[in-house]
Amino acid sequence: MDLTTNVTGLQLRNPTILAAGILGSTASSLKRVMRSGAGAVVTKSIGVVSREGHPGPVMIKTECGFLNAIGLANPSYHEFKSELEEAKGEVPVVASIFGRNAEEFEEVALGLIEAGLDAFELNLSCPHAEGYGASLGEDPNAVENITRAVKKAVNVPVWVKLPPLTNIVKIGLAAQRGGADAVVAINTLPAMAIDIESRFPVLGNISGGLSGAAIKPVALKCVYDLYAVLDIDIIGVGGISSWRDALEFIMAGASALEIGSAVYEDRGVFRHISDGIARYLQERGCDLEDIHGVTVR
Amino acid sequence: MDLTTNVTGLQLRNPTILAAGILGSTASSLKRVMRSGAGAVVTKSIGVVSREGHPGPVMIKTECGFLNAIGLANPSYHEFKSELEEAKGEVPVVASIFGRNAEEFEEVALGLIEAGLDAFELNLSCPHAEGYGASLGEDPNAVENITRAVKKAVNVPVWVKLPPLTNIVKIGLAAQRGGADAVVAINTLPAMAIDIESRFPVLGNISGGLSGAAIKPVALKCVYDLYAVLDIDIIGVGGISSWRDALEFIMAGASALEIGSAVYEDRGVFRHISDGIARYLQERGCDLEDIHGVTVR
Amino acid sequence: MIPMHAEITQVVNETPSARTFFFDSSLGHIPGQYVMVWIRGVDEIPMSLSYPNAITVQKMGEATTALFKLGKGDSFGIRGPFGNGFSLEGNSILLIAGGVGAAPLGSLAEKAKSNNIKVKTILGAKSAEELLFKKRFDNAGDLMITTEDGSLEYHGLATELVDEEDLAKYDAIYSCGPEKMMFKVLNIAEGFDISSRVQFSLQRYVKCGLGLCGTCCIDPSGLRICRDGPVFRGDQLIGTEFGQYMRDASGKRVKL
Amino acid sequence: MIPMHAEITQVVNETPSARTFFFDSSLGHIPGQYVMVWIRGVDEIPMSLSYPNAITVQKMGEATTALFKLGKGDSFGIRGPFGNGFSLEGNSILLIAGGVGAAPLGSLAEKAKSNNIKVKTILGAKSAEELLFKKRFDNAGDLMITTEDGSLEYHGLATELVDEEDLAKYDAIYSCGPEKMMFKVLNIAEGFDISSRVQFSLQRYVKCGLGLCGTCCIDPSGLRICRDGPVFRGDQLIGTEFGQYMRDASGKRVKL
Ligand SMILES: Cc1cc2nc3c(=O)[nH]c(=O)nc-3n(C[C@H](O)[C@H](O)[C@H](O)COP(=O)(O)OP(=O)(O)OC[C@H]3O[C@@H](n4cnc5c(N)ncnc54)[C@H](O)[C@@H]3O)c2cc1C
Ligand SMILES: Cc1cc2nc3c(=O)[nH]c(=O)nc-3n(C[C@H](O)[C@H](O)[C@H](O)COP(=O)(O)OP(=O)(O)OC[C@H]3O[C@@H](n4cnc5c(N)ncnc54)[C@H](O)[C@@H]3O)c2cc1C
Ligand SMILES: Cc1cc2nc3c(=O)[nH]c(=O)nc-3n(C[C@H](O)[C@H](O)[C@H](O)COP(=O)(O)O)c2cc1C
Ligand SMILES: Cc1cc2nc3c(=O)[nH]c(=O)nc-3n(C[C@H](O)[C@H](O)[C@H](O)COP(=O)(O)O)c2cc1C
Ligand code: FES
Ligand code: FES
Repeated sequence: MDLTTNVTGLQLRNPTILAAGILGSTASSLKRVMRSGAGAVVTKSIGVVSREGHPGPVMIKTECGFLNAIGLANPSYHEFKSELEEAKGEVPVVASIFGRNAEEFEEVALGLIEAGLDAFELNLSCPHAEGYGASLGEDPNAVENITRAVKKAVNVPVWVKLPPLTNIVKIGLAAQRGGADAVVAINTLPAMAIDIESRFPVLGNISGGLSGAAIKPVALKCVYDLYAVLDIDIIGVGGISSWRDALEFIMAGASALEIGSAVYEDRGVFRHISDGIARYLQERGCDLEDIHGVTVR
Repeated sequence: MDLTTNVTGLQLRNPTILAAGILGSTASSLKRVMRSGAGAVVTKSIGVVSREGHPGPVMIKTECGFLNAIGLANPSYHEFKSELEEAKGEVPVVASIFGRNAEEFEEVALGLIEAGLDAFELNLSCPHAEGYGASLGEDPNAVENITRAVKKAVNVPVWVKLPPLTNIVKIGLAAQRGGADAVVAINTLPAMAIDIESRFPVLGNISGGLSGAAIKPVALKCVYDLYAVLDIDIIGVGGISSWRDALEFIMAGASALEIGSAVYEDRGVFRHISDGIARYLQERGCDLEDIHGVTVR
Repeated sequence: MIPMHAEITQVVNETPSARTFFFDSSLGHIPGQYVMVWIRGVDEIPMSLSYPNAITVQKMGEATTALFKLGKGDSFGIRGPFGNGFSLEGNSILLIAGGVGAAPLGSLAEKAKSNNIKVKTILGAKSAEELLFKKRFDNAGDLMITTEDGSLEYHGLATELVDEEDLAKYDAIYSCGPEKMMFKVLNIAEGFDISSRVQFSLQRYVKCGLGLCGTCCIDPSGLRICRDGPVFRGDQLIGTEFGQYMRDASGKRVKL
Repeated sequence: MIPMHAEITQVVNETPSARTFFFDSSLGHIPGQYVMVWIRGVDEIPMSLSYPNAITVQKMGEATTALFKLGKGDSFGIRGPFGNGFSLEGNSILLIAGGVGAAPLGSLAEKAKSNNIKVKTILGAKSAEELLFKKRFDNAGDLMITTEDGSLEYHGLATELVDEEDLAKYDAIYSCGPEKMMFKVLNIAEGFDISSRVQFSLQRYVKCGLGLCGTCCIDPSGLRICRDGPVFRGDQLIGTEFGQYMRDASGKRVKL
């Protein structure tokens, strides 16, 4: 069964992609994920200067998912460039980048571009870093301008990662106007937990982002709503852990899928999901195109 | 252990409240919930005219919660008035009401007030009924005006139920400006599921609202953020199913708790939660006031 | 739980107005339990399991009409089984079935027989051709038939035959059918002071099937048809809305 | 899993720089597994379990300093145990511990003894008073001590004693301590061609402990200290970053 997937001009051997911030800090880790079957990998989000991230706990497992507030820890694009060069491998590598404004985004993109990456993903959606991520992603003008600036500066596809806002379609349209080749939906939901013994918030940063099974129905609706309105590719992410989940996202309009938290239960999740999709298609004698967005159109 | 709770002037024997739309359509059902230990009950949301609600499936159980799109089915305030009269019982009864605009809200409130209820809860947050609920709750001006109109019309406390928006604090402030005695956070998150066999959205209404364990960390953060800014009472709701959950919400600033989906696993959840809170307080020799908002202040 | 995909393997025309839809998986269930049947794009409705792998449906309105358009190879969604089901008790039992109310009682009769319980059935319908599961009841024990038009056996209502029975001699009695019929059965049973020995399967608007939405609660107990029921003992129904009124989809009371 | 509440029941000053914090619950664990210790309001850091109900901590920076301020009755949060732990093998084993690296090896020695495995330990530290768990190792079998200042027994580095051992005669070797020491041990073991028989417990920045954030991955295998480790066999470490560099909290490489 052929699962070759074209997303924004990139050829993926299958539609599963490692999500940003999961095992994406080093070349060797990215390559290990490639070997485990991913169709593409996204790096940890990289910025202008190095950041140590928030104090711990930075991540906990909850009943139905995970809470994290890593805090955009990264070694800066200066340091990361060599990792990116080493990361080149069997499948496309997408660099996730963040900044405070269009200039910073442009600086990081230009700083990394020579490393030979395949696409950029703009993190306009991280919910737990003041002045970055979702703080910008909430504002359609900021999204449009940042997207346009990066698009102008580089000659590879640009994906824009969206926060799960009530007005996500508005933000998606802004990204499209800015020239985005794809939107990625969604990042984590703002959330928290409290330790009733000590009465402290559990995350070092007080609050963070909810990922995993808990957010799947929310992410799916975002993809569905975006597909009904946008003309560009949509990459689904949020709580995908099985081939059934993946098929739901494809039927809602996702061209490809990013997978993060599910790596916790199963490092082989990329292969298991693509095998499952292949089996489903084979049994029904159809291909990816036949089911893509079928629930919407 | 005394769990008596004052919320907007109402004396509750304990801080657990039946959430709107759960077993709240008839007097006999509300009374059965009172017998099972709730400190107060909220009715199904009632409107100007009778509505049959959305086609089925109207509700399904998901991995980590429930999806519903009941569609504000209700017999209209004309019919419901007699139920409310009959519902008077051991604990306060709060009437949840909805409308298309301030006039409709006022009409329903005035239509029900003679039945002798204890407070109104304005549903400005249902995510799956065009023109109602969250469609209004997204707009701070609409929230302020509707709240003010109902406040003016009636002489009982008015609670405003908020949608889980990124800008929930802004909406909470609008309710406070309008004269709300409390805000209730949160209603369900917009969400959906797709049946990969038939490729249909599973809910008759295509999408609906996510409730239950999945949304607890999101609801908790909303309560925490609201408590840091508002002066009025906050009632927490979303995924509360154990006394530990309840304590997290109280520490985040909730004066009382509404419980919905957890009734599925345990009809005795109200008693189990208040017993658990009492045990916790007793063991530590403190009372509700000592822990209220302790994580925030 | 997302609805299970059920493919129709066979459609049997039981009577001019009722069809049995067999599907491709068998559900472990207690007779009297029901499933929520999702006719995609139309609606989801409650249906008793008439076999582990079948429902028997009377054409009523939009959803059942859409269901009647489906044939072998078509499919619907299924959630369940839900509800409590009948509790099988004693050595000698009486079944009282009216119309499509026979649906959950057919498999109860068979289960009783295989447990060596003596089964007698009073089966009523408008006319001979409307009698549902005649053969299943016949195979399971004694069968008495009533038709409103007199086209077969006793000419009249099922309750007229019940009136002639010494109900006290049965260890348990099971009834499903039009509520007017069941209400009459309850009154007769009260005369024998055995209302707690009669189990009734009720039909009310069921929407969520999960016991949460509150649509199906009965007055004044607040018991939920969808989860605490659909089967109730007669003593749970005395002095309730049973036989008096029910509610429509909006929650409005409708006189029976 | 929300961190478990652990109340400190006893604090033991093991050495001038290391303290053992006993807490009020015992965790089933394999020696070599670690927990994430949450010093509320400060940070969360990885610590080996030195007993089922204790961690043994060397004062390093912010978090360990804050931990050292806690006493009996105070509390911290604990997630875990995490990681693989040591795999106990054979009939005769050698332990090589440097400084606070003795923390996970103390309970391994005791487990080995109770399994009738012959245990020999080479325990090194800066000075006599910095020797950790001398008594535990002594009770478990043979103990050889080295101090850098010569204040007790052999004057020099632990690896100098290792150099004099016939490593081939041990079924398995376990090492924990400064990476420079462990790297030397690996080189010696390679000389005997038994690197796969040596298990090393590595220390790298561990943030999530869940195997997701990617902070702790080693080059070039991409193996995660926090989940695939912290214990690795020598043959897994040959030709890797081990002994060469590690990464700081931002992911930047730092030469060892
Ligand atoms: C526990 C239970 C078991 C049942 N078992 C069977 C069975 O085995 N065979 C069978 O033919 N019928 C059974 N019914 C009745 C069946 O559910 C209705 O006939 C069906 O829902 C009608 O749907 P419709 O769209 O075709 O009709 P509509 O035009 O929607 O309505 C016709 C009438 O059916 C009833 N009805 C409609 N929707 C519902 C609903 N969601 N829940 C309950 N009643 C409804 C109402 O009284 C309505 O007036 C059962 C009902 C319940 C509650
Ligand atoms: C699996 C494992 C088991 C360990 N077991 C023990 C033990 O039993 N006893 C013991 O005393 N120490 C142990 N450590 C080391 C201990 O985690 C660090 O000493 C501690 O985190 C220092 O924190 P700090 O805030 O006091 O120091 P900081 O001032 O933050 O840092 C001092 C140095 O400690 C290291 N460090 C800091 N934070 C971390 C972190 N989150 N993860 C790993 N290293 C860090 C870095 O090398 C840093 O340069 C273990 C580490 C790991 C990975
Ligand atoms: C530990 C962790 C770190 C993350 N870091 C980033 C990041 O650096 N940049 C980003 O855009 N998203 C980041 N995310 C969000 C994920 O890429 C993804 O959008 C989210 O987790 C939902 O997908 P999932 O449920 O499959 O994990 C992170 C998520 C987790 C759990
Ligand atoms: C079946 C169902 C019906 C609901 N109906 C209403 C309603 O009529 N009005 C309203 O304000 N909220 C309604 N809600 C939302 C709940 O009151 C509550 O805010 C939400 O379910 C989150 O709480 P929970 O996780 O405890 O269920 C409904 C929720 C469910 C599950
Ligand atoms: S149908 Fe929803 S409670 Fe019974
Ligand atoms: S510390 Fe997060 S992956 Fe190891």
